[in-house]
Parts: sequence; C-alpha cells; structure tokens
Amino acid sequence: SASALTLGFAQVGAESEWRTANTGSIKEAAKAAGISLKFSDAQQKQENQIKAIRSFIAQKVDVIAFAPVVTTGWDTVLAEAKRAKIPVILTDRSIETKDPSLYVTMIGSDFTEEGRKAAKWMLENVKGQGDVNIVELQGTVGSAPAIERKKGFEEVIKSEPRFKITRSQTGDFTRAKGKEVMEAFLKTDKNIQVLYAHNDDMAIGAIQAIEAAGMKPGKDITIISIDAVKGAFEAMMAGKLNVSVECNPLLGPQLMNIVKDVKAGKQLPKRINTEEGVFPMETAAKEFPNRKY
Amino acid sequence: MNLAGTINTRTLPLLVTSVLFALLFGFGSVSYDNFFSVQVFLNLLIDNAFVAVVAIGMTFVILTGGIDLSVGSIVALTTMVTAALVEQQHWSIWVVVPLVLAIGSLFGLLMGSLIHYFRMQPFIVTLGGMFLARGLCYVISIDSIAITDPTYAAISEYRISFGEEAFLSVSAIISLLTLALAIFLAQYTRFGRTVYAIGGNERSALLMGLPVGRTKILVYTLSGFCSALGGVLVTFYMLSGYGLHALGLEMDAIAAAVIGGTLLTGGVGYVAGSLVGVMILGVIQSLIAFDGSLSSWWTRIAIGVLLCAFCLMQRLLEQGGSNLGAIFSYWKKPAEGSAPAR
Amino acid sequence: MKPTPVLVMQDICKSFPGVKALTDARLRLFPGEVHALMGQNGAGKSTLIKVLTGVESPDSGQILLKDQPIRPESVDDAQKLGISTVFQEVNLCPNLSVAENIFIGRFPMRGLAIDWKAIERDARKALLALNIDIDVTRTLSEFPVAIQQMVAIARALSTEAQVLILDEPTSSLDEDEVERLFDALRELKRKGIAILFVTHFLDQTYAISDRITVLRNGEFIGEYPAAELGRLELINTMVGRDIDEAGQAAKSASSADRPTDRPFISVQGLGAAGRMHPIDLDIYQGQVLGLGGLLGSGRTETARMLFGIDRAESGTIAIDGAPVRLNSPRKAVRQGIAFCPEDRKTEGIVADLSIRENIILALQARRGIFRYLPKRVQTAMADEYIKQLGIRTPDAEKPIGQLSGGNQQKALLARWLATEPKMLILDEPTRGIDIAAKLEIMDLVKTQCRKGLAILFISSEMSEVLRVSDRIAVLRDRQKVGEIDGKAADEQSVFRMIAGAEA
Amino acid sequence: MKNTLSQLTRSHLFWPCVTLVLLCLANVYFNPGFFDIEVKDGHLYGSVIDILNRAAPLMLIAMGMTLVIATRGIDISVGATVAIAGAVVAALIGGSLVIKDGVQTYVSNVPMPLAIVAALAVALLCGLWNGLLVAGAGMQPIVATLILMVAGRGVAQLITEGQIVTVYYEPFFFIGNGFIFGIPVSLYIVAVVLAVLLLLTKRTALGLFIESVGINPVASRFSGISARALVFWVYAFCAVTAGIAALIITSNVKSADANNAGLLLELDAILAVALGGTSLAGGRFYLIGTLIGALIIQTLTYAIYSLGVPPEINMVVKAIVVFGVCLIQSPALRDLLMKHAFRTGGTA
Ligand SMILES: Nc1ncnc2c1ncn2[C@@H]1O[C@H](COP(=O)(O)OP(=O)(O)OP(=O)(O)O)[C@@H](O)[C@H]1O
Ligand SMILES: Nc1ncnc2c1ncn2[C@@H]1O[C@H](COP(=O)(O)OP(=O)(O)OP(=O)(O)O)[C@@H](O)[C@H]1O
Ligand SMILES: [Mg+2]
Ligand SMILES: [Mg+2]
Repeated sequence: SASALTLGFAQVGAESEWRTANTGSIKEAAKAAGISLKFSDAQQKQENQIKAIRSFIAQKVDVIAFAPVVTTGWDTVLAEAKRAKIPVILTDRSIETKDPSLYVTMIGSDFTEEGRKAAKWMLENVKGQGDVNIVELQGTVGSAPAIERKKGFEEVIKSEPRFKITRSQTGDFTRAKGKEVMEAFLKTDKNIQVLYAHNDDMAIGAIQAIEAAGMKPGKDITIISIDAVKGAFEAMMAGKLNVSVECNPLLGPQLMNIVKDVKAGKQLPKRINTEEGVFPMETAAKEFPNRKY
Repeated sequence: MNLAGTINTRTLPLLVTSVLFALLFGFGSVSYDNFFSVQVFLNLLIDNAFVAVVAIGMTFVILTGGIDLSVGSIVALTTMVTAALVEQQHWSIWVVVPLVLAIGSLFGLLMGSLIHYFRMQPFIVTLGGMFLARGLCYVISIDSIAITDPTYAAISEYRISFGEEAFLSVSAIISLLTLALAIFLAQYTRFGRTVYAIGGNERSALLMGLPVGRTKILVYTLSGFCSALGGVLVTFYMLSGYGLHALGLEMDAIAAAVIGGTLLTGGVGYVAGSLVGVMILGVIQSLIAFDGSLSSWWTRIAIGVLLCAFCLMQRLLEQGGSNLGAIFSYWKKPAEGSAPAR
Repeated sequence: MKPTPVLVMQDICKSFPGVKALTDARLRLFPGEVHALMGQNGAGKSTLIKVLTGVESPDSGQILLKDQPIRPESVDDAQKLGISTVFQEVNLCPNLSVAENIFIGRFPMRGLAIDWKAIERDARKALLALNIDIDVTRTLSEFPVAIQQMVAIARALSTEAQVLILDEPTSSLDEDEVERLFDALRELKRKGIAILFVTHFLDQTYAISDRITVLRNGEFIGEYPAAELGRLELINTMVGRDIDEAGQAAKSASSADRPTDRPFISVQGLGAAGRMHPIDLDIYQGQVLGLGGLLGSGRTETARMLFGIDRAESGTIAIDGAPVRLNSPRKAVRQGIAFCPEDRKTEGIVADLSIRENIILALQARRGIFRYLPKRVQTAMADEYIKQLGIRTPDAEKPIGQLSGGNQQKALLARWLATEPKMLILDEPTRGIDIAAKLEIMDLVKTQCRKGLAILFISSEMSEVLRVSDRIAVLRDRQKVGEIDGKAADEQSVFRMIAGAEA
Repeated sequence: MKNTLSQLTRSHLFWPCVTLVLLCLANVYFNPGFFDIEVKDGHLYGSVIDILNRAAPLMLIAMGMTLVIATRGIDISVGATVAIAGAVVAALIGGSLVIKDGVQTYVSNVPMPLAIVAALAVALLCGLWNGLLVAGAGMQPIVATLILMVAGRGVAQLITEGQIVTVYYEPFFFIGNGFIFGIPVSLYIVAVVLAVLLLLTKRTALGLFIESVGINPVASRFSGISARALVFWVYAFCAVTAGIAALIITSNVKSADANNAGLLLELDAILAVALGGTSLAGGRFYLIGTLIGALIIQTLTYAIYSLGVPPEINMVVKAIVVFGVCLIQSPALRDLLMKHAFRTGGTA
C-alpha cells in the first residue's frame, strides 16, 4: 500500500552463518512490522553498498539502513541521502565521519567489547602460575571484526604479562582455514595453552585439528571464541569448546522499532547497543534450546 | 545506404552490446518505479567511473593477448598510499595524485618488463602483482584510513548538474575523458595499432618490424596507470584508503571488456565496448537493487542468469548478424559485374 | 669497372638444436639486380634471410652493408638499415584491415593522429599496381592466402628500401599475379634496388633474375649469372645429383584410360549463398580432377564444402552412389576423404606437436580416441613417410613448426596419405616445395591414383594442373563454367573457357 | 655424465622440482622438525603428511584445470562447483541422531553412496553447463565460466540456506580424515585420478587430441578431430574433479560452507598449472608438473603458517615467492645469466 513505510536495507553479504541469521531476522521483523523492505546484498564490497544506497535514494525509500562493510568512506553518499531528506540508520558497526548528522543512530554490537569479554573470561578462568601461551586465529585480514576483536583482547591481557600471544595467523573466518592453520601451529609448537579464535567457525575447524593431533580440545588447550552460533553450543556441550562470547545478530525487531521511531520524528540516542552475553561451556546445555541461529 | 558496410564483423559486437544495454535499461524502466530517469542512468556512470577507467586499461592489455590480474590490488594500494600520505603526512593532493599515478605506472612497468624480458606468463606475473600490491596495503595499515582532507571532500561532493535533477560527479567526467583519450590512443596512434597487431599475431608483428617488446611493456604500464587513476577515483568515491577496496575488481574489468566485445585471445575489440560492458554490469546490479526482494543468494543467481542471458543473446545476434552481413555483401557483388543466378 | 655489392654475407653459420642449418653460407647482392636464392627444401634459404634481417642471430660470420659491418637485432633494425622483407608464409596480422597491414609501422600522420584517409588511398593504389582490386578496409583474414600474399608484397614494395627480400612470394599466386609482381620488381630494379628472391619455380627464376646463388644443406655451392646456368645444371647443383625433369613430367598415360564405371563421389548443385554458386562435380576413382581458375574463382571454396568445413546450403553429395551428408570434416574423414588445405600455417600444421604426431593425427582422429596407435607403430609410420617424401629433419620428434616450409608441406601430405583415403583433395599441395620434391609428390599422386585413389587437384600453376589432371573443371567467379578433358587440354583452351564465360 | 645432467635440466619437471626442494629446505631451516613423521593412532602424522593431505583437493582440481587450459580454455568456476557439490553432499547426508541397539549413532539422511553420487552428478552437471556455453554456444571460456562462478555460490547457498551444514555421519569423515595403511585416503583418491588421467592421456589418443586442439583448433578440426566434443567433455571432467575435491573438503571439515568452500581455489589451481610448466596459452600439458605446482603452493602456505609470518604480510611473502619461482623457471633469465657467466669467465 502507498502509506506503508519503505525501508532500504543494504546488507554486507552472506559471508557467514551469523550474517544469514542477521538477514533473516531483519526480513522477518520487517514483515511482522508491516514495513516494506528493499533488500540489497553487497557481497562484501563497499562500492556495491554505496551503489545500493544510491539506488535507494533514486527509489525514494522512506528510511535507509545499512551494515557498513567498513567504517570509512560514507560521507559522500550519505550527504546525498541527507539532501534527499532520507534518514539513515547504521546497524552492526559505526562509521567514521566528521558530520554525525549524516546518520540518525547506530544499533549493533561492539566488536572491541567482545574481544575484551573474551580476554576477561580467560584471565578469570585460566588458572595456574606459569606462562600462558595463546595462539590466535584472526578473521579476514583488514576486516573490522578481526581488527577490533584483536584490539579488545590485547587491551585486556596487556596488564597480565604471563599471558602472551605467541602465534597469530588469519583463518579467514572459515572452518577449513581454521583447521589448516591450527594443524600447522600444532606441528611447530608443542606448547600451546589457549586458543583464541575470532569466530566460532575457525574454532570448530581448529578443534578438529587438535583432535587429529591426539589432544583433547577444551582440556589440553583452552578454546575461546566469539559469536555463539549453534555449532559452538554443540561443541561446548561436547566439552570441546570452553567459551563463546555472544555477538547477537537478531536485531531485526529492534531495528524496525527504531525505523518507526525515526519516521515518527522521535529523538534517539546516537548509539543503541544490543544485549550480548558470554556463554561458558557449563551453561551451554541450558541455553542451547533458546538459540535461533 | 551502405548497410553491409555499417554492420561489419568488427563493429557488430559493439552494436549488439549497445542494443542489449538499451534493452536491459528498458526492461528496468518498465518493471520498476523511478527506474526510468536520467539520474539512474547517470548513476551508472558515477558509481562505475573507477571500474570503467580500470577496464579501459585492461582492454589494452587484453588486446595484446595478455591479462592483468593486479588491477584491483593496485587500486587498493593507491587508495592506501593516498590516504596514508594525505592523512598521516598531510601532503597536498597535487603532490599525492601524480605520485600515486607514477607508482601505479611503475608497478605496471615492472610487471611488463618481467613479462617481456623473462618471457613469463602474464597471468602468473600479474597474479604475483596482485598478491604483492594487496599485501603492501596491509603493510601500510590493516585498518581503513579515512580521508578528511577538505580538497578531497570538495572534489568528492562536487556535482556537475544537468538540468534540475540530473548530475554527474567529477570522477564520472574523468572517466569519460579517459575513455576519449583511450579511444584516440587505440585508433589513431602507432602505439594503439601496434597493440592490435600484437594481439593479432605476435610473431607477425615482430616480423613486420613493430616494436613488440616496448609496446607490451607500455601496455602493462598503461594498465598500471589506469588502475592508479581508478584508485584515485575510488578515493574520491569513498574518501578512504582500505586494503580490501576493489576486491575482485579484476574480474569485473575483464568481464566488462569481454562483454564489450573484446576477445581474450587478443587483437579484436574496442575500448568503447568496455564502457558499455561496465554499464551493463552496472545496470544488472541496479536492476537487482531496484527489485530489492532478492535474498543474498538469489542476488548472485540473478546476476549469473542475467549475465548468461546477455551473453547468449550477444552470441545469437552476432551470429545472425554476421550471416546477415554475408548476405549483404553477397548482394553487393552484382554491382561489380557478375550477377549471381539463383 | 666492377660495381660494388650493397650487401655481403660472409661465412654465416647457424645451428639449431640437432640441425646445422647454415655452414659458411655466403651471399652478395648488387644494386639493381634480382638475385635468386635457390636450394632444396631445408637448404637454409629462409634461415639465411632470417639471419640477415635480425630474426635469428648467427653463430658466426659477418654481414656488410655498403662495406659497413651490421648486426641487426630485430626486423625493426633491419628495416631502419633499409632492408625490407617478405618472409615465407604470410606474416601479417589477420585481425587488421588490409590497408593497415600495408602501412603499420610507418603510418602517415596528421598532427598527432594517424591519417587513415591517406592510408586507405595509398593502400588501394599499392594494390592496384599489383592488379588487386579489393576493399582495403576489410579485415585481412577475410581474404584467401593468395591475396594475403599480395598484400605482404605490396607492403614490402611500398617501403623505401635499398634491399628487398622476397622469400617465396609467389607460391600460390597465379601467372597473372606473378607477372604483375615481376613488372613491379623490374621497376624497382631500374631504381637501383637490390632484390633477393627465393622461389622453387625455375621459370620464374629465369624470367626475372640476373644471378643465382645456390645453397645445399646449408652450404654455399656457387654463385652464377642466370644466363650461364642451364635449367638442368641448376637443378643438379641444387640437388647434388642428376635429375631428369622432363622425363618425369611426361604424362602417365595409363590412368585416364582406365574404365571407371561410376564416380566415387558425385556432387549435384552444391552451393551456398554468398559463397559459391551451385556446382556439379563427379570424381572417379583412379582419376585426377583438376580445378582450373584464377584467384578467387572459388576453388578453395568448393574443396571446403566437399570436406564439410563450410556448410553447403543446397545440393546433394553421393559417395559410391549412396547419398551422404558431409557437414563436418570428421564425417568427411570417416568417408575416406582427405584434405590438404592451402594455408598450411593456420589450417594445416599443429606447430608445437612433433612431426610424428602431425603425421599420424588424421589417422588417429579417424580411428578415434581409444584405438590408439602404439608409439612404435607411430614412429615406424613417421619414419617411413619421412624417408619416402624426403622430409629433411634429424628425427621425427622435432616440432613440425621448426621444419622448413616445404618440409612442413610434405609432412602434411604424409598426414593424409597415412589415412589411406579414397579421395584426396589437394589445395595447392606443391606450395613451397622444391622442384625435386614436387616431381616426387606428383609421382606419388599418380601412383596413389593408379591404386584407385580419387583426387581433386587445385593449383595456381596451370601447367601443373594440366600435367596431372585427367579432367579439368574450370571455375570462374565461383561458378563452374565447363569441364574439359585433361589430355586434350592446354593452357589456351582453359583460358579460352574462362574468357568464354565472360562473353 | 654431463649429458644426463643437461638432459635432466631440460626436462620440464626439473625446475618445478628444484623449486619444491628449495621451499622444503626453507621450511626445514626454520622448523627442524619439518620432515619428522611419526606414527600416531596407527597412521602417519607430520608436516609433510599435512601438506600432502591438504594439497589433495588442489591437486585434483589442478589436474582437471590442466586439461582445460591445454585446450586453450580456463575454468574459473571450480570454486563455485566445489561449493555446490559440497552443499549437496552435506545436505543429503546431514546426519540425525538415532538410538540403535541402545547406542546413540548418527545415520545419514540418504544412503552415503547415493549422496556421493548425487554430488558428483551435480558437479558433472556444472561442467556440462560450462562445456555447453564454451563448446556449444562458443562463448569465451572466462565469461562462460564466470557465469557459474557468480551464480554457483548462490545456488550452493540456496541449498544450504546460507547456513553452514554440519555433517554428523561418521563414515563420511573417512574420505577426508581417514587413513589406509597409515596414509590419508585423499592421497589414494589423487593417485587414482592421476592414474586414470595418465592412462587416458598417454595410452589413448586423448592427450594428443587435447594438445592438438589447444595448439591449433582449426587444423585439428580439419584433421577430423571433433574439437567441440572434446572441449565439452574436458570442461565436464574438470568439474568432476572439483566435485571429488568437494567431497574431500566437506568430509575434512565435516561441514559444508557454501560461501567460503573453495573460495579463490580457481586462482590457486591455475597457478599450480602454470608453475607445473603448462603454458596458459594452451597446448603441451604436464600433469605431474601440475601436481608439483600444487605442492609448491601448499608448502608455501604451510611455511607461512608455521614460520609465524604476520598475517598482514602473508600476501607479500606469497607474491615474492611466486615471482621467485617464476624467475627460477624462466629460461630467459637462465640464458641471460649463462651469457653473463660466459662473458665474465671468458675475460677472466
Ligand atoms: N627455429 C628452428 N629450430 C630448429 N630448426 C630449424 C629452425 N628453423 C629452421 N630450422 C631448420 O633449419 C633448416 C633450414 O631451414 P630453412 O627454413 O632455412 O629452409 P629453406 O631453405 O627455407 O627451405 P624451404 O624451401 O622449405 O622453405 C631446416 O632443416 C629446418 O628444419
Ligand atoms: N583478385 C581478386 N579480387 C578480389 N577479390 C578476390 C580476388 N581474389 C580472391 N578474392 C577473394 O577470394 C574469395 C574467394 O576465394 P576462394 O578461396 O573461394 O577462391 P580460390 O579460387 O580458392 O582462390 P585461390 O586461387 O586463392 O585459392 C572471395 O571472397 C574474394 O573476396
Ligand atoms: Mg624457406
Ligand atoms: Mg584457394
């Protein structure tokens, strides 16, 4: 109908399960809220997202929302949106801009905070006296989650000299790479106490590598990862993964409320954080039935 | 009217491609509200300005029968160097832009030299170049660097208006100028013609006494230059330097050139075709964005299907067209004296 | 006073892996002369020319241009020194227009831009001087080899050079074209240009050249004034033994007399719009059907349709009385037809494959993938043909692209003979083949014919057609204008028939 | 002696082998335990085994790619084909928990052989599609396969609905993780495919025809080879190798990730082919060379992981090695050095 609200949403892509859950949540919520959704998939490319935003402007949608691929480089196109008087909402992560009026609000997770949470859990739970050697499986080089999850983690362990990252390599956020890299780590380094993986998939791949090396994941090596997807819970229930820090993709309903508020002209805070927990192994079985993704 | 003359086998692919572009655009106009507007068309130019510039450089390489996989990475490296120098060293744009253009050209020059002097395969050399340039980005910084320099911002936001609702960006204008220059280079200079000759038959070109080695090196240099220029346009477009910019751009550029009628085996094609190719890839994306109902995977499938439909039509029309051409030239014959008896 | 040579090559040596192509070769060129470079296939003529033009660098020896030692590193260098060359095989760019092929590398400019108008005008003029009237804006690949060869010649002639080198420019040109070329050469001669000319046609050698240098096995044999060296002597010097040209050329009377009941292949109204007018042909086993006609008369086109390369749009083909559809070379091969194409570089040889592989290729294709000829059999077969046809090579494993032009042609013939075909289509089979080999090949053709092979023979050398053909179908403007008995025919009668159609 | 040496250096395998050995030596230098192989749980365990095992999918695809490239083509859709075939097999097997004889076991949704056949059939279908576009419609190989490259991942995601499909059915893991006589199963698969290919290309006329078509398609057609059919089936075969690789990959990580499985595999495969000495312009091809090329790539990757190269300079290292390898293999450079050596030797 003509009166229905139109939301143009430019998604990053479908690069992970997490993202798929995120997309699903937004689509469902839009339907439930009676908002007509124009969805665009950028296949991980910023230029595609910019193109999509331009086409939303040309289509004269009511509100534009997007999950920025990267934090920089949005000023020009957002200025165009502003000129066309279309309010913009950011999801997932924020952007760097000199003119904060280019967007109304940002809703999403804080990757740096996730890294901090992971590190804090480790400081609290990895007992003992001696040095703790940590190997890190990074996300895709240059991607925002990889950079920020590393930053947050390092920030916290800096204060504890006995915790050291001895090896760090990218696993491209995938199981296959995670496994491959971990295999190589295990061959060259016999002294690994903790594995910190930037997402669950890499951790799951690494678990297989650890098992193949004849060790017990979760016991011989403490494994910490981020995202808390279903697969991680299964691993935790099997005792192979110690903890997963949640990064909640299900912000569809929240986003739709904000869209409506924006349209109604309500004043909104510049940043709205989603609720995110930390799920150690012990709580996994209880939490598992509640997981949607 | 000299119909057979205009539809000759060389210009036919370009013609077919342009007609199909119009068809695609027409399809969008009928199917989606607000699609049919000057600005949607101009947006294609604005959004794809850097792709077009890169594709132009790529076209020259492909015309010699080579390939350049490093273009996307050189674009990224250019944005990174620009951002680092402008933001962190506070260099002026008038120094930085010529510098990055020189760096891009040098990169191309080195790859071209490896290809020519050591007779290495272009695919491999430029693949190495692709890793190297992308890797150098991360050496500068793994994070993205925003460009806040006012000159950049001004250029980025400057709009050349046509009438009330239509405008072009500086980048789009630069890409059109580049195209004009490239067409001149390809059609009206010795260098350009040597490029075609090499693509036609490298050994023959050598035996005809053409400067094959120099031209091959220059072609990669040109492609490096175009990539760097593309990179500069990206900095105008996105006001940032980032190691993950222009990922996979090489495939887009190659696809654009090939769709525009350039043969990967070399020697056949037009620079202008590549712009049409870029526009076609762009319009496919616009169609999908305007549709707005496709999930991520359907987006990919739709791009594939549209691309496939397009290429098949192109093949069909070309074949039909060249048959047509043959028939025309057949009927032209009688003028020369011997009327065929049918 | 003895004039001084413009160009002297002394003690040139050049080896390729496994072959010594030139051993102390020598050459002198005087201004205002046409100098014929003669020798059998693989004698080293082209190699000598390549050394001279910077394509290959010599192992030793020196080149003097006007008494100055030169050492060109590339064709470009040679051109700058005033040496203009037409290489063996057409070495032009198939994707460029005819006009561009003539002028590329030395375009006339108008300001910063190439002056296309001038190029087209001048290209047209250059070709008209050779009696070629074609649309110069069309792509080169649209034209048959003969035209391409003329374009290459036009390119060389239109440069301002003091030395002009022509490596077998006349193979597959017909008499008319050759005459035009010679007119042009005489003109250049008057201007004092030195011309080096390679050919296997003795008539042409004597018609144009002043002096002759003979190479044999890469060695310099001698330099003779043309007037003082008789034909037979020349042949014997080249071959190094006595050959009786006349005796072999005599028509073998037997074959045509053989009663042939029914044609092996019978073609009715075969044609395609824009390419060929409907044509009727009957080819009998044990007979040679020659196709007579001038350049572009449609001989190649006919052959290609018969072999299923170009699809015919009308007409029927019957083999041994049974109708067949030949819409691909594969089907034609299966029917026992073989086709030796005129453009050996692009349609014949598979350059990087060995001679052995090239020879067995068609036979293997006919046998299919799984009935693979054992390597032993392949080698035996290749060796046999190398011996039989006198292919000059150290061994059968050498890439065929490294053979001399004439030897490549022989290997292609071997490819088809190896399939033991029922019908053999030969399009310019003697292109670039030396006189001794030519006789051998003609002989071979005759022998095969006597064994019951049907042959369709195409050659720009009318005398050759007349010599081997039992019957001759005459084509003009892609139309058959008549058929005459090969025994009764002479050149006049054929030309009369071609001309008659004109009236 | 000198003769055999020069013969050796002229062999097309010589320089790829030299490269591989150099890379291994570099590995040993930084990681003395590189060549250690121990027996763990009744199978071989060590870096070298890892490299071989991990290179298996690449070797398979590169073999198919070799044939495609030999015909003057290229197939950039193999990564997408891996994703599709992986998605199919994972979706079909899946694995649900049942209690059988009082024990919890996972059973597959459809019988495993059926699922494997289905995955291979789907891969074959992808290849037939490519073949149809290239040989049938006469499209340029790179665009023809680009279509599947783009759409294929979409199809794979459609099958998995964007999720990572985890496989729980134990027997399936054997393909990617199992051992026979202590040696990884994947290597047997590579060996079988290699044997079949060598048999086909050396003991039948297939190799000859492929090379002939790659060098001069027109002349090959005129000799009676049905070049189109050949090209068609070569693409089909290449896709099947991708399908087999998909089985190994899926089984190895026990899951199918439509978005990431086989990502950029096409580039590695082409690189392997080129490093193995096959010209990308078509013609002569070297299957063993390709295998060595794949091993070079995997050894390099492994070295990067195990040497502790910071991830940000991974690419730079890879680039330098690629350039280095190509330079070593470049005859032009060797000629140049040779000449130089002679000149300095002569004057000394
Ligand atoms: N690039 C090459 N590599 C190896 N051998 C070669 C090469 N070029 C020529 N040869 C060999 O050198 C010899 C001389 O060849 P050349 O082409 O000079 O003969 P030619 O006299 O021109 O013969 P034709 O009359 O057949 O053209 C031949 O045996 C040939 O096989
Ligand atoms: N003298 C000429 N003038 C114009 N066009 C020519 C001439 N000679 C050949 N052609 C071109 O040749 C084509 C027909 O060539 P085709 O190969 O069928 O003839 P052909 O008799 O086999 O020639 P060839 O004697 O060279 O083998 C035509 O397309 C025509 O354009
Ligand atoms: Mg020769
Ligand atoms: Mg002909």
